[in-house]
Amino acid sequence: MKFGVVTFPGSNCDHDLIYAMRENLGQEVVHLWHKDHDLQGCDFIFLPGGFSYGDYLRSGAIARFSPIMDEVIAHANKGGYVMGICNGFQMLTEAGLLDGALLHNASTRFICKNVHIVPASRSALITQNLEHKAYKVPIAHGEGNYFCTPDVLKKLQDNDQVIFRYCDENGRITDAANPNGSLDNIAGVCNVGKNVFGLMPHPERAADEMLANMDGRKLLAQLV
Amino acid sequence: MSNQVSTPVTAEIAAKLGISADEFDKIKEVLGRTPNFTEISIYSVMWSEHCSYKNSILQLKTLPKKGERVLAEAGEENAGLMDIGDGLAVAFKIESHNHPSAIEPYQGAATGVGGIHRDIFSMGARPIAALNSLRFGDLSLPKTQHLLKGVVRGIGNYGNAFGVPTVGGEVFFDPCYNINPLVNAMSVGIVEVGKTASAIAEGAGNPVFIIGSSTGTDGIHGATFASEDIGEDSESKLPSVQVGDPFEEKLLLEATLECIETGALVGVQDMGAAGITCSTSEMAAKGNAGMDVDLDKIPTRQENMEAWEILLSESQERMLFVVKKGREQEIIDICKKWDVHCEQIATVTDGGMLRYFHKGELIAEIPAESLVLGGGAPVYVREQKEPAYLKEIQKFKLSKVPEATGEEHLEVIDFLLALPSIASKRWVTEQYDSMVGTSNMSTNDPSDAAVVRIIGREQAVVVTADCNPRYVHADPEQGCALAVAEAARNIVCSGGTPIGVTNCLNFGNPYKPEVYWQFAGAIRGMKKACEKFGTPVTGGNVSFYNQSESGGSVFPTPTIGMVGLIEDAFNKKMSMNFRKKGHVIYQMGRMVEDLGCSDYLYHYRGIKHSPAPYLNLEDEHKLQKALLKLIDQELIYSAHDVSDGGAAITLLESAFPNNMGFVIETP
Amino acid sequence: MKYKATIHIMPRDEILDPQGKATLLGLHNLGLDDIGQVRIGKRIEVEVEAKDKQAAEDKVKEACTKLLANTIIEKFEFELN
Amino acid sequence: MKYKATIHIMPRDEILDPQGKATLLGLHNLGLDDIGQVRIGKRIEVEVEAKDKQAAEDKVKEACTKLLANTIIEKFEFELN
Repeated sequence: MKFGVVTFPGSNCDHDLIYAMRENLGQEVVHLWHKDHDLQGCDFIFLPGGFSYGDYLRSGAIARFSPIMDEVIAHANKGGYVMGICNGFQMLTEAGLLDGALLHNASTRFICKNVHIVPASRSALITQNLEHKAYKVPIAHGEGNYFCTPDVLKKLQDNDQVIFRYCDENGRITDAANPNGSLDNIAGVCNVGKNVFGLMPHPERAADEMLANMDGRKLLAQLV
Repeated sequence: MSNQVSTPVTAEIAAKLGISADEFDKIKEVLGRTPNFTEISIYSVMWSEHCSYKNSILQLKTLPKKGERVLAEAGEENAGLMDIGDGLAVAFKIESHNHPSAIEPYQGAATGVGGIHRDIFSMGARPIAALNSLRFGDLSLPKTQHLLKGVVRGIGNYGNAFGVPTVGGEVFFDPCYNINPLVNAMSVGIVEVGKTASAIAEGAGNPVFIIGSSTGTDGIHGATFASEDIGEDSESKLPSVQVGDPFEEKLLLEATLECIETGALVGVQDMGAAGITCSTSEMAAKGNAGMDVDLDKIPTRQENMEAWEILLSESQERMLFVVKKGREQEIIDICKKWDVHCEQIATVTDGGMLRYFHKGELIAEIPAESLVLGGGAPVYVREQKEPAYLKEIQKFKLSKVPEATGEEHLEVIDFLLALPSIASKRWVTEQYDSMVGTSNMSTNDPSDAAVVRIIGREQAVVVTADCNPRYVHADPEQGCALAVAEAARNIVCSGGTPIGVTNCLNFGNPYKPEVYWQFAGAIRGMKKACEKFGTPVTGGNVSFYNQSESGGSVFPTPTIGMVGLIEDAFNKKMSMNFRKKGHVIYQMGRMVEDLGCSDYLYHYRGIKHSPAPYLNLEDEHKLQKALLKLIDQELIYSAHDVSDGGAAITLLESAFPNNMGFVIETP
Repeated sequence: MKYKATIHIMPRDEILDPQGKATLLGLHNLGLDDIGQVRIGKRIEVEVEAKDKQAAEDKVKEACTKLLANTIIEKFEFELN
Repeated sequence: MKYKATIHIMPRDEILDPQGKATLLGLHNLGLDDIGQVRIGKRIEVEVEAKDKQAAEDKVKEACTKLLANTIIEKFEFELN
């Protein structure tokens, strides 16, 4: 699998993701530029975390119209793999590739800390072979409060499209473990075709021995 | 000279701009004529305390600045630069944004973060860590809560969007800061030796470009504003607050580093206080060159701005590049790639004369050297006088302090733990992204100082910012030495070896002899401690005129930013948390019966005056070297420095992270 | 011809408004208990170059639907003068 | 009596509006080049309980100056009906 990580103006987790996939997981990774129209033959496209366009207007709203997004959308619609992490997840909802929207955190404050998430979907590449337990993965966002209308929520649950939910360290899904007010403790979803994923927590920040937390590497390893 | 600016300037006008009668005479002597309004405005910002350091430079010069790792000594460049081996260098600096934050906390703090990062990347270094040292008044006051919320949100939103992790710092509360909070921001960056940029303009004919945001009227007289007392009327100084754009700064960072990489740049400087005036004059003076500057070429955000408004504007996210003639297009293309505005506004000339043109007219002509620190800027010696409160301190008797009875001990500990300066700062730190860059090794393994690995290397830099202002108030010399000692101790407890210091000196009005006595004393303490620990001072910032409500001044606050190094970070990093039941706890260092300036005395017993705590620099240095040996031989599991709140709080802080307990018997 | 458009964007009624809720709490903390039902949206002022009013309206509408508003969670209206 | 207030908060004219600047860049990326001078602020809708219109106005004014607007860098106006 050839991976591509897109840099938008304001992305700041692109290098972290490239490092995790290349150094920690030994994968071939290409650095893509938002102004280009060429995915350089990548099979799997990452939209990284950060503050594209300063997160102005709405997180990911402006980046969604970068030239490369036409190719990313076409790639996804052809069944190609696309994953948005944090800001990347927001872009995918703005682009309509994923359902719902990421609103301001319930506390209206930016939150950066370790949280626990538990895999849900049995049919999505990133979760289907994961052990059903709590994984400690950090979050860092101001607009991570997942929202969708009740009918869309039902569709997500019926189609096994919820990939992760916030939980406590024992894997129990509780209100206390929900850091930002997300509906149904949702931390990440995928599309109907199970080829486009969105995740608010940052697995690339928990993938290196030097940082004393490797749970994120287990998640990213599912994509290899 | 055009008529609009040639109206003669009187001593009264000069005085209103902060220029004394003697300074006005000196200007007339330098120019050989009376300056016009634009020229006096330029002198007023360049000779303000903030830019010229006129009341502090003689003291600062006594600090140790040599060292075999030092690549850029204090005052030479935008930030200090030290060699960390294998072709890499670390750039670091700390600066204050106290006065703007007192008026508009969000933007004041945000622009402080933006400014300090620009000092680092204008050296060609990529910032990898940020810290901030914050001081507020009584937390029960609504005004303090308003300032705290605004400052923390401003630092968070700017730093998080810019993409540099905020890894450490301090938050301290005392009523002396009720109307004048202190916001000190520190940045640490990495650059390959030989790939740095210098803040210099040379080579007649070389084009000079302004890069980044367009220029508006925000922040006019930001420099002189910082050289005035904050009072109730400060609110009226509205246009003096600058607004920051972290998105523009991120583009500016990438464009600047890429431009420096090409080798097509002669010099780079960021635009901080006094904007275009300061950068053009300092760069020209450093290269013994002149500059012809055309203000009409400068992109402005508002129509028909006055010449002096353009010159003094402190709009954020702007840089000045001196480009090698013929290689302009490389720079223009890189800026275009990153959607960063880039315009040629000047040309370097021989002869050291700055000439500013506006609407085709020569509106100011000033020798660059006459404006700058180390050149013609005035240098003063101020009167010193011991403050009266020292007598109160000498009256203190330890024996007169009521003994805490057995039952009272738990109550005292609960009381201390709940003090805002000691209690957990999670409410603040969780608003900062401390993990971007995947290099903060202290996230899941907490340590006294932040350990930040260098990607692709086994090394890590260890960074901290420390100062207990109560100690410095009680005894400036001892108190400042204690601040340096504590910073060094925090680094050593994390497994690092201290290598260099930057300082942010927050004091009251230098024209008050008591304040200047505090300032000179603190410098003496810093000098002897830095010499003892072998940590040269590579630069920093002085912020005077920090007032308290009563018209006095805030506690003298010389914040010490210190950088250390671990060669083998994975194996030799040390953390502060207890790990396993059964481990034995040792206390290192001599036990001295001493409650001086403790939180227990000050808050619990309400004894506001007591001597600074005990310090023997020789013992302290030996202790730190011994601790580093223990860590090197991997004989200990954790190390934590005893500071605010004493041993009881230190033990609890070590127990909390892994939900551990402890048993100790006192003699 | 240059027109000035004022665009009003509000969260759709059924949508959660965390900022509105937190601001309401803030007002009550200040003792302003007679204020309720706080909803927070955006007000955007733009200048539009167009040959006539109708063309200007179309351009503003396009800007809103494409970028300025997320029509899944927001509703918008605008005035032109 | 229950009143509905619509509050308009905009950055002061001379103050830099980074959000407006970035959004303008976004609009131009979309090819909407005839739109310029984007300024972005907040629109807040609240309900106010007060004995008469004047009392309602005073309450909204107090809410704006104390919390809703940062009067140092923002200006506000409101309508009541």
